[in-house]
Amino acid sequence: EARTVCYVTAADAHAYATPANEALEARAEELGIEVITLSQNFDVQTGTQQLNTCIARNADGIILWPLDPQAYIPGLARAQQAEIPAILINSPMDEQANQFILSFTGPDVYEQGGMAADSLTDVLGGEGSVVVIAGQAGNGTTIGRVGGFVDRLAEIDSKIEVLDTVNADFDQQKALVVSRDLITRFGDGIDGVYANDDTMARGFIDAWKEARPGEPMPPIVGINGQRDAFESIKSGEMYSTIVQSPVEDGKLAIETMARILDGQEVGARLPIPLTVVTKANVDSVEPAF
Amino acid sequence: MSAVATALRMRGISKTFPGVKALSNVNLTVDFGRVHAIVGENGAGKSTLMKVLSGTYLPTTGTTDIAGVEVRMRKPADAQRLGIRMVHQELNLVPDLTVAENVYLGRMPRKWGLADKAKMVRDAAAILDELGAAIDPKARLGDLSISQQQLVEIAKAYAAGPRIIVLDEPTSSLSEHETAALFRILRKMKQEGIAIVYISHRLKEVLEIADDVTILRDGSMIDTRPADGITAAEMIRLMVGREVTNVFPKTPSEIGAPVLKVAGLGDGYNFRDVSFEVRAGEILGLTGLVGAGRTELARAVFGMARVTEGRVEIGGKPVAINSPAAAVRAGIAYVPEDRKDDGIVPSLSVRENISLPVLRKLSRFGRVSMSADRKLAESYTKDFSIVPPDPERRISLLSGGNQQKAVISKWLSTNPSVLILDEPTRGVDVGAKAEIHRIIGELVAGGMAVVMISSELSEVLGVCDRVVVMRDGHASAPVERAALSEARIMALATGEEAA
Amino acid sequence: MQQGTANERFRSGGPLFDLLSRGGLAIAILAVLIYGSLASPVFFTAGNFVNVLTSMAIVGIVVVGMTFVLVVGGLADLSVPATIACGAILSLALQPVIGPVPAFAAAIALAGFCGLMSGLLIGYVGINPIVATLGVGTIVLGIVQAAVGGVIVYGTNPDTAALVKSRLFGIPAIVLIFMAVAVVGHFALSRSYWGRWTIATGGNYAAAEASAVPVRAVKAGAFVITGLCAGLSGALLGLTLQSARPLVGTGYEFSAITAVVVGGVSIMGGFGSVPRAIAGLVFVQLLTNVMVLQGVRTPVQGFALGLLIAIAVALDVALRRRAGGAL
Amino acid sequence: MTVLVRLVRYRVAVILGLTLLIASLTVSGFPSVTTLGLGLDRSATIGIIAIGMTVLLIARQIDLSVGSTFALAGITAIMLQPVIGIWPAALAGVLAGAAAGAFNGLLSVVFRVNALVATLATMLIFRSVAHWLTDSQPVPGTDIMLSLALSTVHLEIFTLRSALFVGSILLLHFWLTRTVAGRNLFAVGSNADAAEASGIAPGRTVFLAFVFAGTLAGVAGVLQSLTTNTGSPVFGAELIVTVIAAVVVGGTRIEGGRGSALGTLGGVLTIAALTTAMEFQSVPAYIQQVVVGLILILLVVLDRTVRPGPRTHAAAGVPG
Ligand SMILES: Nc1ncnc2c1ncn2[C@@H]1O[C@H](COP(=O)(O)OP(=O)(O)OP(=O)(O)O)[C@@H](O)[C@H]1O
Ligand SMILES: Nc1ncnc2c1ncn2[C@@H]1O[C@H](COP(=O)(O)OP(=O)(O)OP(=O)(O)O)[C@@H](O)[C@H]1O
Ligand SMILES: OC1[C@H](O)CO[C@@H](O)[C@@H]1O
Ligand SMILES: [Mg+2]
Ligand SMILES: [Mg+2]
Repeated sequence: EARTVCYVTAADAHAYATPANEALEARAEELGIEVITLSQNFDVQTGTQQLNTCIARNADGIILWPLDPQAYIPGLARAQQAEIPAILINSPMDEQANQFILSFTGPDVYEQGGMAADSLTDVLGGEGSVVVIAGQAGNGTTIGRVGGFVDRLAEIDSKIEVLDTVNADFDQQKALVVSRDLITRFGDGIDGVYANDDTMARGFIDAWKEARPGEPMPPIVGINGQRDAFESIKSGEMYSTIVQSPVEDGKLAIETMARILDGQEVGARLPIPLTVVTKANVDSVEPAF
Repeated sequence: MSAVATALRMRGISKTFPGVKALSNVNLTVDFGRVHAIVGENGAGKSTLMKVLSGTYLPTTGTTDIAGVEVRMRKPADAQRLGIRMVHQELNLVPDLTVAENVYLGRMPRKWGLADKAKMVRDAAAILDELGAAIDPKARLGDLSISQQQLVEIAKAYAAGPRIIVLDEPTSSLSEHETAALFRILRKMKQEGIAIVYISHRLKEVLEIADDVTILRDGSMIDTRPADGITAAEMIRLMVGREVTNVFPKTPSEIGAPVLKVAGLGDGYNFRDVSFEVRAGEILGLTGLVGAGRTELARAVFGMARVTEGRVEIGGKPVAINSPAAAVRAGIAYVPEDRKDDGIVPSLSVRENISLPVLRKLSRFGRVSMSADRKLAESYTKDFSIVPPDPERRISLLSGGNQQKAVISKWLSTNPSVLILDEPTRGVDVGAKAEIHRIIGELVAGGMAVVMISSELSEVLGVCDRVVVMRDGHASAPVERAALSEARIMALATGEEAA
Repeated sequence: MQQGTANERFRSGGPLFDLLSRGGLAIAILAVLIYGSLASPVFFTAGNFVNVLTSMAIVGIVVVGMTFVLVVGGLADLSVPATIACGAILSLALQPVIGPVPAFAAAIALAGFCGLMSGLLIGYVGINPIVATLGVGTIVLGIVQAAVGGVIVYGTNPDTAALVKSRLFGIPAIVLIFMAVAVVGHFALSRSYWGRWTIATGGNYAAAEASAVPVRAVKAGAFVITGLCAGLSGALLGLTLQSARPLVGTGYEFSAITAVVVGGVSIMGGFGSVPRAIAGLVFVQLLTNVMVLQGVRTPVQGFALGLLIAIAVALDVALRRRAGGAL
Repeated sequence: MTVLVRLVRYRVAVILGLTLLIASLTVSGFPSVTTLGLGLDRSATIGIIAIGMTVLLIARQIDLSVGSTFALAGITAIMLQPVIGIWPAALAGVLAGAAAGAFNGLLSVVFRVNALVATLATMLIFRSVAHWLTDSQPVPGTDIMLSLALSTVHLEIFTLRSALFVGSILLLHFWLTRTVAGRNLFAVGSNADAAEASGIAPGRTVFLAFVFAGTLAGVAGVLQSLTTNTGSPVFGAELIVTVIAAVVVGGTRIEGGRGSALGTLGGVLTIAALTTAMEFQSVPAYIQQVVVGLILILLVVLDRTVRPGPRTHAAAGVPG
């Protein structure tokens, strides 16, 4: 009899989430696991309700992509009561959630923030004014990536100054809109850009080309390692990105769940590999997707 | 009632709207146990005065005493607490509640803190019965015809047991039969000592029911007189400031070939198997009691309501009319019964209202020619002496009679061969009425075929060449002018004489 | 009959209101311009105005359509996010199949068809516009997503993006398209018989119907116009971003309604014009621009915008009542 | 005809019944007490807000800001926890909802701003305040154990909030059909001028309706925040469409004057049942949207086109 896993994903139409979902489902099929995919469309409340569905459906396991560090805790607790094992994929939650989950698979987002800070320090020579285009407010990934960045700068006593941090929800179009505003406000004052993912970096690039056609772009650091980011690095529009493969992300989660269903022990924290890519190594690394 | 006491004394009432001084320095005194009529042309300020009395408007200046005590009413509820009840000219009911709930609106009886529905239904039924209205108290009000709603409105005011009751043109959509029933009630109220203010353009009714008459003209009070000893002609002279000789002038005209023929028309509910024809140069009257189905028939002929049987012919050829646009193409025009709801677009100017049905003809490549548009409006404002004679004025700022003239203008702009007028003079003052009759006379003299729906027998008798009487959705054979009499029409309308 | 004395009873009421309500907005725009110039050196520069115009263009095209909807008494078209998405997704998704230009046209046509669906329900069946456009929007968005497998669609033809981003005399193409749409929309509403029908239908539906105005078609038409406008906006947006996700149009309906309403167009119908709506849009955009330049935080911007809508409409209502007769 | 008319009158019940029947037949594991309990719990948030919305729609008003009010109330209830304690903070959250409703009422009654526009504006305003208060970050509450307690299922069916929802909607039914104030609400929504002329104060009625709707959005928001132990400025952003859909599917008209509490109950349950059933089958969200949208349109069209009794010109007109 096939085992059924309930997968509450962040969204179905998103540059990163779509390939992650596809990878997870494909691997599940190989493993002989049936997956019920429920998309929150980036709405936390929808997600908390979907946990209820997973429990009512009496799934054999739950994989949750949390968009908030706290809100899912009662749902996870209820799952535990119903003896349904749950793990987190991609984004972290607060420590209080740990007692209700068996594992968290996904990138070390805090570390990514630090890597981005290092990268920007390299290209700016340790000083200058930068803007940060962050993901969804309150999202664990956003908190980690911004926190890691700021903490690293403080750690190394950097002279890099953050002009402003704005949320663009991991969305290209929102990034375009906020970038227009940033460019209007700070103009030439922007020496560098840190975007919480490559999708939003693309938004800044578009806004810059629109407002200042022909003028040199400030160096941009992104995360994800998307194919278009690789192109931009080659053409000099972006400085660096951090490869974080959605395929690895999705695969690792379902494989971890499979092991749990088979009764094996799993690690509480299972990271996926990260690689910083700049012009120097762009030709030797494969884009993540 | 022993001694006559003063129910109401209004002194020096003025009311200014932006752009209009509706009332200036009006005095009005009404006694308990008497019917006090207020007459005046359209726009004279009658309704405005009553809205001041019922707390809808605050007067710009002036004072009101009720039973000898000066009062200040800021909202209708204040007036109601003082025992003043108003039957508005425009219907003021709640379509989504039942008839009974409407009758008791604002003062529903309670039982254990809850609305006592059973009592409401019982009491409403009794009052409607007394009014001679066969209306189910549990029916949804919005499903009733306009005239039935008018009766509910009257029942509502009466049921409140008022000290002063104001009726603003209560009979404008009532049949003579229902009017008679209403008058019986009014007399009973008089007996009970209630003060009654009665507004009507039907001077015959005024003479029949009123004890005193106040005449308003252009917002000013002209005179108050006892009804005994005043004649209709005298009232008219005071209202318009000059003599008006013939109220219903019948212009002779040559009657030609049939233009509109209706054969076996029915909508399966409101009217069935209706047949008649109208000839060029003829005014065909269409009369009957309330809810006889005339309006529905006219709307169907004009393509605004569906038919299930029968056909319509224009100039001998059958035409399919499924929209007002198709009716206009076929040469039919329709001046609707309900001016406020169906006649005017209040936010547009007189000009824009008049050219509405012919806009396409005034346009080239989709663009409206402004000069043609203006010319059209100017000619009608002049011909029909619309007051004020400014086509650019928003039509909602005109008085009822002038709005009606604009609506008729609108339809003449389409150059129709058949003009259907549904109660064209309802709520219109004598002066404007005579003028509308003159216009209709000129139109038929010019060869137009006119169907005139009217509930006012004297009007029907006065201007029509032939009359079709409707009863319960069925139409009588046309009665020739020579054979017309009030008694004959009533007999057909009530079913005493088989159609 | 009534002459001389009677005429003194009638003074003009309408024009006073008109002057105030139109002048009010002009003064407000002027005030923002002056404040902006004093407060920020960047504000009064060609570059900044081009930016403002660019960010105005996409929503501006929708504003033109939305004006028709409000004037015809159609309350609001809440399917705009869906029709924008329809335009964006299809203009990109169909590119490899039928070529960029046909894809562009097909995307707009399909958005127009979506408007037609709402229009038929509202005009012919008599469904409330809020419900009809919500329902149709949900359905259309779902179908479009299903058609592309529920994922983001990427552009395959960079030339089209270059075209949309190109400039003529320093003005972005997208802004020129917006201006063209606005001019056509203005003349259609104020000079054509269809426009007069639209105003009449919004002013009094029953009377317009009884005046042989094809009210159902006119009402439906306003939604078709908005569908086409939103489709055009969406297609341009898709080409600009070279990617389209289902939620690309989120929020545009509210921005468009905001502009129209701030422009003094009555949500009750029967009154309004495209220039008014655009003036409302200009005001909102300039104000936002000034706030951005001043570094006002996003939440505060939203707060100010909300307050602005409320104040603008409350003032408008007050003025209208003073000018006499509720419109 | 009469069968059809009857089917149309009870269309919500019919659709709900059909949904449950089809889901039970095709979705394995669907018909169970657990599903019912969790389905009820999921409908509670939408349902509690829908109660307020029903009252507002009957009064011919609308509130687009309920989603923002929902967030604001929740944030208030969480942020004040360390200051004044959990229960006073919860009360403060509900009061914040009432205040938001009062603000809407003020705009539409005193300043005469059309409700659609007024609440569009306050939707932005309240959302901005929520972001401003929290600096756009979700705020955790002080006691996660309370959240766990609040989401316990009692009698195998009811959670606190689903019981509250069902109880309140029955009360609303009674209030709307039996009390004078309830009938007056219909009068105000159907013809405010007539109601006013009869001594009912439409302004007061409408104002209170807004306060009521705001309060209920506040209650829902506070419950949501307590059960998730989070006050978030992004909560409730997607609520409004579902709430309006549920109320309208339940037969309440946006044009005012008509509506019922039991209808809303039916509408809320129908949407919850549909969503749950489709989620059970892993139907993608966008297909779910299509189904809900189609049912919304179908029911409204039925309501429009099949009407009991004859057509009269008083009733047959297409509203403007
Ligand atoms: N709310 C208003 N705003 C502006 N003008 C008004 C308003 N109400 C009435 N008027 C104007 O005041 C004048 C008096 O109107 P009123 O309705 O009192 O006349 P009336 O005597 O009742 O006429 P009718 O016989 O046609 O009912 C008219 O010129 C009318 O246009
Ligand atoms: N049994 C009935 N129950 C309810 N309404 C009825 C009934 N019979 C007739 N009616 C009403 O009568 C109306 C049909 O008559 P219509 O309005 O065409 O009458 P009319 O002769 O023009 O009279 P008026 O215009 O004075 O009401 C319909 O609107 C319908 O509501
Ligand atoms: O990097 C990404 C993505 O782009 C958006 O969602 C985040 O959670 C992922 O980790
Ligand atoms: Mg009057
Ligand atoms: Mg009639």
